[in-house]
Amino acid sequence: MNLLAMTIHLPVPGVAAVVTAQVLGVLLLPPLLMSVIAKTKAWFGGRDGPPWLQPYFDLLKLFRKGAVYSHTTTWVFRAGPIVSLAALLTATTMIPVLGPNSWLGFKGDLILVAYLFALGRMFTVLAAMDTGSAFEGMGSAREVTFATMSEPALFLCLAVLAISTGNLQLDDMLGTNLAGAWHSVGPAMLLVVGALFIILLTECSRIPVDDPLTHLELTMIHEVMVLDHSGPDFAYITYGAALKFTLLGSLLVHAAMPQVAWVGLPGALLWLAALMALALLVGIIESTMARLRLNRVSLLLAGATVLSGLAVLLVLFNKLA
Amino acid sequence: MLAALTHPIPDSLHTAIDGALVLVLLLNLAMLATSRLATCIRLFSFQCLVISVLPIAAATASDAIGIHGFFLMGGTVVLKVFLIPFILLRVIRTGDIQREVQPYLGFTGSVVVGAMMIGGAFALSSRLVLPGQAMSTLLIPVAISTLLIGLLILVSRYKAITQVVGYLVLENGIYLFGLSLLHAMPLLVELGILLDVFVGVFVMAIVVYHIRQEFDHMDTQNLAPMKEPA
Amino acid sequence: MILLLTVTLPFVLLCLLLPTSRLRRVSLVAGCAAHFAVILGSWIYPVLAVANPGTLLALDPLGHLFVTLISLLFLATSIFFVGYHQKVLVSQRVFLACMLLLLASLTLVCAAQHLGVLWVALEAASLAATPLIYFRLGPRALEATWKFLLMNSVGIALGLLGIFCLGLSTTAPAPAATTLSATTAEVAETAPHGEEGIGMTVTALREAAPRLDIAWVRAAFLLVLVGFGTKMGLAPLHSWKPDAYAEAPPPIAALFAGGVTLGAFLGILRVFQVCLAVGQGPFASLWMTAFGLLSILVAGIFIIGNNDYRRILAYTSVEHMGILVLAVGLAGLGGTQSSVLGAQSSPAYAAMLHTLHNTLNKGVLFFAVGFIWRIYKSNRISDVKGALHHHPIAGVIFLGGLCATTALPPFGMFYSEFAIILAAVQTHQWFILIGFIVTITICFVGVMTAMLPMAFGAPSVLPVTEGSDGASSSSFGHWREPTMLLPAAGMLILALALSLYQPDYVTRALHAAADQLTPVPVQTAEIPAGVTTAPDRPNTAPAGDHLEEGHL
Amino acid sequence: MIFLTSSLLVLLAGAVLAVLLARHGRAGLMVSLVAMVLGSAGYVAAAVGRWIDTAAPPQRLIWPLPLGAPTLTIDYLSAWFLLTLGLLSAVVAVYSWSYFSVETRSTRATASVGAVLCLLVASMGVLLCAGDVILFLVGWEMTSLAAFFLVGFHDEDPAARHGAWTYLIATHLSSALFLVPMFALLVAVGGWSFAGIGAALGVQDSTVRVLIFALGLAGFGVKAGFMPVHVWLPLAHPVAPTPVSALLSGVVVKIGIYGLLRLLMLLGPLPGSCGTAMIVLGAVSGVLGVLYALAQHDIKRLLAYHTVENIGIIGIGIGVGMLGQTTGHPLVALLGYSGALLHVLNHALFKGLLFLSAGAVIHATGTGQIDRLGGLAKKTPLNALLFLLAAVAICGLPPLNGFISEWLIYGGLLGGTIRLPRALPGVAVVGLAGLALMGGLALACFAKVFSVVFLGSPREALTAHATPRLMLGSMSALAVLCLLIGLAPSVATDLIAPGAAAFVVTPYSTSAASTFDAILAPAGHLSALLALLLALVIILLLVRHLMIRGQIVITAASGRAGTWGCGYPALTPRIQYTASSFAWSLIRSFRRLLWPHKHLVVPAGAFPSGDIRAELSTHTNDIAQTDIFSPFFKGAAQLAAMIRTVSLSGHVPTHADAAIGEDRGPFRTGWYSLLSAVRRGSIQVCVVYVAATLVLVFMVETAWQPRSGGALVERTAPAISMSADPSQPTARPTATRGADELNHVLPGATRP
Repeated sequence: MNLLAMTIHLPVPGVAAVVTAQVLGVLLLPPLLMSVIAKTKAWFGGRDGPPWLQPYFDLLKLFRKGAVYSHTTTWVFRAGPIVSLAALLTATTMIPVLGPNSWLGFKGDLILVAYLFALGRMFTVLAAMDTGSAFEGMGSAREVTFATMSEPALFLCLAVLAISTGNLQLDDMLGTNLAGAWHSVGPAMLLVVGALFIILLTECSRIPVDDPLTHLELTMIHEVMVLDHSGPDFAYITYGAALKFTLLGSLLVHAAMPQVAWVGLPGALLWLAALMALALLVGIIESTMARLRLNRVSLLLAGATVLSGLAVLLVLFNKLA
Repeated sequence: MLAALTHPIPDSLHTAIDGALVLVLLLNLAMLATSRLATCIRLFSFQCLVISVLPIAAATASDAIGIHGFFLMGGTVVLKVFLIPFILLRVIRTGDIQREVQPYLGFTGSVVVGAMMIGGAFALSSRLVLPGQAMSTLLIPVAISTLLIGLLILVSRYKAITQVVGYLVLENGIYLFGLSLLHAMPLLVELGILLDVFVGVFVMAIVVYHIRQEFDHMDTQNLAPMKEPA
Repeated sequence: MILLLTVTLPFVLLCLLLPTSRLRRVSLVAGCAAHFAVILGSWIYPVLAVANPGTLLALDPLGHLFVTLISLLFLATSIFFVGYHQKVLVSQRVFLACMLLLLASLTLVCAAQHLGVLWVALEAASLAATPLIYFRLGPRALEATWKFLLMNSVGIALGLLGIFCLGLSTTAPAPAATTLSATTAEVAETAPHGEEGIGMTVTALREAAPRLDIAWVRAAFLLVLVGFGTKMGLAPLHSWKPDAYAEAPPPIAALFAGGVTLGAFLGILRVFQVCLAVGQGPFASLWMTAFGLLSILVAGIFIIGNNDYRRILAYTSVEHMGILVLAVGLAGLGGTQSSVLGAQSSPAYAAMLHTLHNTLNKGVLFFAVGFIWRIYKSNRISDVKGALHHHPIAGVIFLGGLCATTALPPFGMFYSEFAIILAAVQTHQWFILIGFIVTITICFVGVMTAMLPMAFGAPSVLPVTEGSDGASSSSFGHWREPTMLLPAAGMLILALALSLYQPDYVTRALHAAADQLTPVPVQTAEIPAGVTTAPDRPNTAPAGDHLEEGHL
Repeated sequence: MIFLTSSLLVLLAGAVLAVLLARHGRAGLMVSLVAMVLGSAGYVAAAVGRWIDTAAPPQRLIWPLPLGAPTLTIDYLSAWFLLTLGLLSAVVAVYSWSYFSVETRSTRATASVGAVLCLLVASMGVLLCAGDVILFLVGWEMTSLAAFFLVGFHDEDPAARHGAWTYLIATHLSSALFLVPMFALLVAVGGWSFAGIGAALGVQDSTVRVLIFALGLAGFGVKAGFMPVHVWLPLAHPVAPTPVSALLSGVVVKIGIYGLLRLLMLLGPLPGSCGTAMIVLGAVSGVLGVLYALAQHDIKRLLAYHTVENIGIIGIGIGVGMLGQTTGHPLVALLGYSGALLHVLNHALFKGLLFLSAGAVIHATGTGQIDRLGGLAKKTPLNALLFLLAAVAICGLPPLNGFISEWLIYGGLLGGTIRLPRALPGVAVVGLAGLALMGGLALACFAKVFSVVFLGSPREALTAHATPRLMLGSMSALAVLCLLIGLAPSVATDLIAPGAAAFVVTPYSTSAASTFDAILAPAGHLSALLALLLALVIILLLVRHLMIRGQIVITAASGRAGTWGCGYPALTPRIQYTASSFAWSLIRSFRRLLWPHKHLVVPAGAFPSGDIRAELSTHTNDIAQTDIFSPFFKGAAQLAAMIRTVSLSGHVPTHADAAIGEDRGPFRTGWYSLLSAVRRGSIQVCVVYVAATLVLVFMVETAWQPRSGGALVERTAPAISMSADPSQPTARPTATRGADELNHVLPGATRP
């Protein structure tokens, strides 16, 4: 059976404890990163901000509540958050998080990851459209528009990583394998990291693409799509957004820091720190920049595509030479 | 028979044949010039008479007077000189139309063009090399010009009956041409050809008659309403 | 042989003499049936077809094939005509008798070995066909008749001139050696001199090929091509066709498209055979392909946007005549059997296959149009909508005929046209290839665009007709007559069957006819082997080619 | 083989019986559809038999067609397409029963449609299993013809007639202008049978092979619907009866792909430029196809454009395969070809399902206009689920089958970027970016369709009939297949491997098989992860269920407290976001590709009068149609009319023109009278044609021999030949000359 042949990169001697620690660590971390962003923004705003564990409290509160469903909705509305989160959780197994290797990676998993994100997006959009609200429709339309534009950029970035490492497995394309590429075509790698960062901001609906904290539904993208969700559903959504940030952030961190081996506890701690730093960076950007006008967002995303395309060119040219 | 034709032709006969051929040419021009249908038909009849004498001349040139020539002459005389003109004249009489009015090409113009055609025919046949020896060097040019003038009549006249005459003149040209290979065509076929011409004219006359009935005269200008749509 | 030629004549008399129109129609069918029976018999008992090759009349494979097709078409048409039963304004006696006379004269055309006889028969066919066009009476019919008569007469006169030229070519004296190229000189040396004149039969001319004067043969071919081409309806000599087809009743038009034109085609083929024998195949082929391509192109141009479906049918006939001469032309250009493909793709075979299916398809299509015309009483396409709903069977036959005539598979013309294209590829005639493909595509688009709306769509309002039975004022009373359906459906089924399953004897008959149109070596038997090394000598035919024994 | 032949016989018998039973109620339809199901089952059996009995030889039929006896053969490629055909047509047959038995048309019409369906399936079977050129072409054209009649089934509708006409003309133009000459070239090179052609082509020089490929791409591309020549698809698909649309999009279009693959198999490795062209063509078709789809308002038309997109994806796969083949990288080639092949089946399944589901929507509501629909998920929940599954599949999202084939193609592209030499990785990157863009756009498009049609509340008061059980049952079968392939991709890849491998290594051997199994092995990992995905969905569902503990409030249907309207209390269904608005932001972004039109009616003045209603609508024309094909056909018709009427301006000279007047001199008068005579086709002019032709022929004949001074004088003048060299003696044996040149242009063309 093929399952047996799978390359499961578990630490050999035992150990369920380590595995459990890894899984729990990854699963528990995301809300904290949101907290880091919130705290940063509060600091820039001269406020104290919510407590560090506020995101966890929110999730717990939501889980304890019941749910309200509009009579216009169908099962699609209820399936939306579940499928989105399930897709993200599945993607978690293929992205190197705590450690140099992913848990269930295989050759060609990068495409599955990208498409799992898309699956989640599809169901979020459908759930939003199920309410029949014009606002949520507007948000959905923007979501798919910007996702469409960021998709080529993502794939071009992945192509750069694949070409530079000669690998089609996500964890093998990152980390130390990239060291040579950073050495020979550093500029291309910089471009990739830049593009990945823009993609991260887009996918996670952060400023300058989207403002998660705005109160004007007409200008929202992600937040307006989930207006009608409540209770555990909304908890799934909130948690999913944070998890997505963690996953893309981890990807970015692994791509940007090829010298680090990410092994053992030091590796884990370094990873934690890097993600915190990334969250800090996002928080700083959110505090210092305003949201772009919607039609400028396409320009930003086109820019990301161009950046990654340029990176591809550089890498290919390097290979030819 | 081939040997017979290659036999040198006596001078006097030669002159006679040439004279007959020139007469044919002149008759052609006359047909082009006349506006009266009856005259035209009579001219044609006379032309046929002249032409039908030629095989006899050709036959006498050879050692023996071939039965071939006699039959051909007889057939031509009966059909072309008498029967066909008779039919056509009858159609004219019942048709109550005497003249070709306003042809595409005027009568003078027709004669001029006809003369040019004769010139062309001579020029063309000067370049032709006739295998074997024809009864006269004039035969081929006269045949071609008769043919061309027949076509000219066919094309430039409105009256159906004139077109029939034109066609017959064309046929005469071919007949003259055919005289150059009297031997190759068995008699049966020659007569068949003549008969076909006759029946053809007969049918044409019937159709012409119908044209008269339909339009009260035989002007083909009334035919041909707009055909192909834009 | 004699039986074949004369079998229809008693029925001609019957048609003229019998008192009631019903009996006369029966005798028409009987005449055609008798003729067809004799034809069938001649395939089974070859003695009925065989005659001495040297004689004036003999059915060689080519003529045999053609006369069979013509006879079949006449039989179907005669049956169809019984049902068609329109108020005949022209004297019906003459009309029916002319049909039989036409059959008889076309039989003579096919059987004629002597070119003079051929000409006489063709002229007779023209004359017998003339009253058939003048069926509907009225000025337009008259014009069509007059045009047909005059153009055909002129054409046929030119044909006669051409035959005379061919005759002249036989009287060539022994020419001086200096004016000759090596080929003719050598041929002349080997040919016996001083013989009696060569007969005008095809066989005799082919046998005497080395002694023929090539220039006159070429002139003869051109004259015959233009002359008989007029009768066949090649562009730009086709102008009588649209008028005649639009005025003659559709079944009669079928006779023209599938029968009379074949006679003229055969006339051209006879002279083409002589051209092949004297090594002038490429020359003749050039002109034939040129006329063929031009015909298809002109047909296409005149089909596009035409609103008269019977005129469109006339142009499809022009198109198919063009395809026929094009195919034969390719045969002369050297498209002989290829070593890879075998004989079944040679252009001559394609031409014969196309002839076969042209006749069948024309029957189908014109009969179907006969139905449509009876229902709608209009030649205009814009008046005809939804034939498929008015009359499903006729509609299906019409669509079948349409597909067949535009060479869609599984109909046989597809195969023949593919073989033509293949031949063009094999002989590297790229211009012909492109020209052929483009022009038939234009025709296809034109025909389909114009004619498909006739079959489909919401049915248009029918004109109220005075039904013979008084009560039914719609046209639906007539078409139920099985005598109309039988030949139409029969021809369609036959065409389809022969396309899907071509029995061996049909293949053999087509091949035998095609072999007569394939370039053969010129007198290889008579020329010493040593002399044939001249580079420009007509070469020996590929292996497996039937020589003179291919015919007769 | 026995399955195949008996299937064909059953289908033909079904067609004939249907026609015979046309007057007996629905018996004709029933018989033909039963025959179709049986025939399809036979196809599947024949295809499966290919994998079981791997040594089945080609079978020559003793069945003389006019150009010789044809050969039937099933190789892995045929078998794969046969499987696709059998699966979809069986489902469509069952669906057709519910669809056509509620048709208002006569039983005669429905019986005939059944018969033509049988013929369509039969001719496609013939085409797929043809072992030689003739049978292939016959199957090809008969497929077109049968499909034409089916598209025109609703012939009372002018749009249907136009669609059918466009289809017929497009498909015939493609085959006449490109395929027939291409096959003629092939036959001239290697004889009738594909086996012989394949052997002979191997030694041909690459120019010839590229030429053949170009012709084949043009010809097959029209049928497949690659971008500039796709115009028939959006015209024919929407107007056809739904089962026919499903078949058209699912399999008829695919035979273009089959033809292309068959040709590639014969041609062997081609220069890199061909693969490049293929990828670029695929990317352009895909992106433009999905963009046009996004701009559509009619659901079936939208699906038709998605067919163009998916053909583009297949094209990219084939292109990758070709590049891998050219450069000798089996991994790249195998991934590309197997992705393309799997996408053929996948697309047949999910696009068939989409069309059938859309048909059920139209059946239920009577309209296919997306913006008039809404909220159907409540009325036809199962249909909504099926549509959603198919939509997820067509967007290439896991865990459905569309993802698997796209995954393979992505793998090929990424592998290509890594492994291909020279500039070819750049080509792969283009394909990669195109495919990614397509994925995003397809998601947008199907989010739009599904949500506007099925979600929210109804936009108009349309009565929604229940969907017949048979329809739902047949569609469910397709959905199950989609899920099956999605969750157990290795089953499909195992079947494909021999077919795809045939491009890389022929003959396919067991040793090669193990190599390729290794390459395709990750497909097994997908199963595990997709299973994990499903498990997670279930776990999350359970968690939510446990946490909520029944505390669910569903807002009242009174509308007072429905969807949160951001403070606006009077939400109505008309306020919902429409499909047009949903797509507009994307369309606007790509407006320089799509050139959308916007119609805006604005009420004027401070107090607009009541008779002007504000209105905003958008539509997008197909550029290929409006700017290429329509003008071309119009221009051609105009040119023909100009030639016919002998006039440049269309001015028809009248009799009045043909008389000397105040403003006309003799020359113009003469010219007019000549024109008038020509146009009237007067008898004199007709005779002039004959005479002029004769003169012209002789003049040309004389003029073409300048050295000999006239044809009639020079007795032995060389005959005119088509050869460019006038000095070439014509008496030269043409047969051998042809062969010589054949050898020159197509070396190896004539062999002993």
